[in-house]
Amino acid sequence: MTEHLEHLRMVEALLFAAAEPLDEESIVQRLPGHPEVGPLLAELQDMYSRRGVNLVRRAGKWMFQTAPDLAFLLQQEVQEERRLSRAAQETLAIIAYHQPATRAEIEDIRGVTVSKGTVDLLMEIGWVRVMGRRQTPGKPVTYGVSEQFLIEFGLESVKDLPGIDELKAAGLLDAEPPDSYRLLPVDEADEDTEEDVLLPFDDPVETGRG
Amino acid sequence: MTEHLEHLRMVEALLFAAAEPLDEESIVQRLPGHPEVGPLLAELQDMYSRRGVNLVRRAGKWMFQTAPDLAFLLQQEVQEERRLSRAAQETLAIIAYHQPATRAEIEDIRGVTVSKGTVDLLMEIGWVRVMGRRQTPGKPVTYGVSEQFLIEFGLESVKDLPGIDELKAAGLLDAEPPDSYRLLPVDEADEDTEEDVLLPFDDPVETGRG
Amino acid sequence: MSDPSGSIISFEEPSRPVADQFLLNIDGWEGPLDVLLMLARNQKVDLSAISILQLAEQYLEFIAAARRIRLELAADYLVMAAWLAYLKSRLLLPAEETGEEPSGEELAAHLAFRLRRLEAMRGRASVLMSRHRVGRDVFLRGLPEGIRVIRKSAYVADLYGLLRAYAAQKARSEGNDDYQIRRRPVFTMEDAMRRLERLVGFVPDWTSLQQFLPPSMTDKALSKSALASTFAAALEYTRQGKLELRQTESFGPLLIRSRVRAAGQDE
Repeated sequence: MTEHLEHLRMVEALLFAAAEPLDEESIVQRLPGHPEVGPLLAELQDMYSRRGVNLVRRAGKWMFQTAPDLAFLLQQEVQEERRLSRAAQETLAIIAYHQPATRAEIEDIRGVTVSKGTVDLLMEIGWVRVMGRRQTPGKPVTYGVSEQFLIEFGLESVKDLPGIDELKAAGLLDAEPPDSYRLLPVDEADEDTEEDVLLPFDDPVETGRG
Repeated sequence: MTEHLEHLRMVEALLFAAAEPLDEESIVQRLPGHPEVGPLLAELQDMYSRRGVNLVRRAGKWMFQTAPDLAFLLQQEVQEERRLSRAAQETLAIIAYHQPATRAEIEDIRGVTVSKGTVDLLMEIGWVRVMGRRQTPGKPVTYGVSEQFLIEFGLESVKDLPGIDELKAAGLLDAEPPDSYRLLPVDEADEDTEEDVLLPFDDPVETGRG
Repeated sequence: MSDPSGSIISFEEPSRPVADQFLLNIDGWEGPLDVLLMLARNQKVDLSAISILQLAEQYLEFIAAARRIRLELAADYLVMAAWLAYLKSRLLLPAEETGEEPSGEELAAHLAFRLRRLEAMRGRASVLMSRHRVGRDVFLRGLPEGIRVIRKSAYVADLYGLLRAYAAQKARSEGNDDYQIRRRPVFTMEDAMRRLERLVGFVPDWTSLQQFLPPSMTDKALSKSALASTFAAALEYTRQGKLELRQTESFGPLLIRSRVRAAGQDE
């Protein structure tokens, strides 16, 4: 009886570790004393039939396999929150403010080429839609924001978007240079970079606002 | 009760299916209702403790592996393992027990230069990783063992390294001998030379000669 | 003495078998500490009860034997030998009252500590290596189905971010005109060359470079610039052989003098 249990353990371990399904002959060959494995396999199959893992026979070979009813566990959908890139945010903002806007117009405003992927992404998210075609040479597609955009951003219509003056009043559009300029006031730079005085061409830019 | 059994099945299925050890949080996240998995794992561990496959905890994560006593059955498939040199074995042990350890500390313990290849080899195998930098002059890189090391060597964490508590208590994991360090245990030293307890040449070692 | 090529056995004294039996295999040693550990093990099983003095003697004997049969010994073996010879003298001589250096006992205790630590690590290494190892003794599932994670990205954005982006974009495209690059007051290299040139011939003695800066430099940045360009100019004239330049200490004053005058000759 103990030997029987030992054999069960062995078959279990062999099947677990095997990199491919095993036929009965290879199992027999590996077991000390080469016992008959048919009954062992049948017993294991029964034991595991109600478990999370089942012993199954496929094309005459044996293998462990996750119970079919639990397959859903093995797939997990993960929702990842991702922030829009700055390019995508700006493109979206320009489309909202200037719609209908062609790609060329967006590029003109941004001063940078707008990658196709950026507009595609915004359309895939569902915030941007094709509005029509501009009746100019080449008949370029024009883009606008979607209803979903308005809902998600809490707007009745794009007319509700604050104007330039309002942006200024809200402090969003002030004369502060954008971060990307990394400007330092000259006096501050002097204190920070005592050693760099020798390099006059490393001069920071002065803000010219009144 | 049925739900409990279902949860057991699910944990079983997840751990069987996973290509690598799973931490409890990942298991919880995948189970419907996110039940507490500690008791489920303990129950499964017990259930499988006498089987050909065991549920074990390694590096704080859970995995199934074949029972150690069945190694003989499975080893025939394994190709000859590359034997580590003694230098590499010692370096590995030193890194494991002294981590984070710098190369200089390893060399201090071994009393010999550690060839770059030795640490590189251990890193290539995946047992050793760079942990950070010591905040001392030169900011040397420190090494420690990897999760893979813990998994492959059957350890729950570095705290479970065999004998680590004794070594620590004996001061043998320190850089310097502890203050209380005495070359000779007091009782072995000559009783009439209290002053000279430390003197090694008082050692009655010659008496041990045959 | 002239022919030490006799076999190893020739110096094998029955009372001191320790050193010799290891010599045959000198390549097998992992450094001097390894040799010491083996000698110590031979002395006693319990490393806490070894005699360091005896160990030092055995090691020195080992080295001497190795040299007698002209074995090439790596430098660290010899360094250890020198250190042990020193240790031996410290242990044998009465302790001096210097107080500065560690006593012989302390040195011996430290060596014993290192030996025990090395032995402990060596023991742990073999314990580690004999553990049931995944892939060697125990095995993971050969056919894992794997757990698939399907990642879905949900983009988050809000009106505020949108407005900021638009404003930043506006500021960038329309605000450029507001920024001007300020011209910083600079005492140019050319200015410094010209200024120094007029003075170089008239510096008989070592004089601080500071003396040659243009006067009335109230602007801090401008005076730094002047120092830099004057220094560069001084280097240039030094290169041309018109000046000598020296600095007697780190961050000390830079001193110059005319080379022509100093040499007392003219070309």
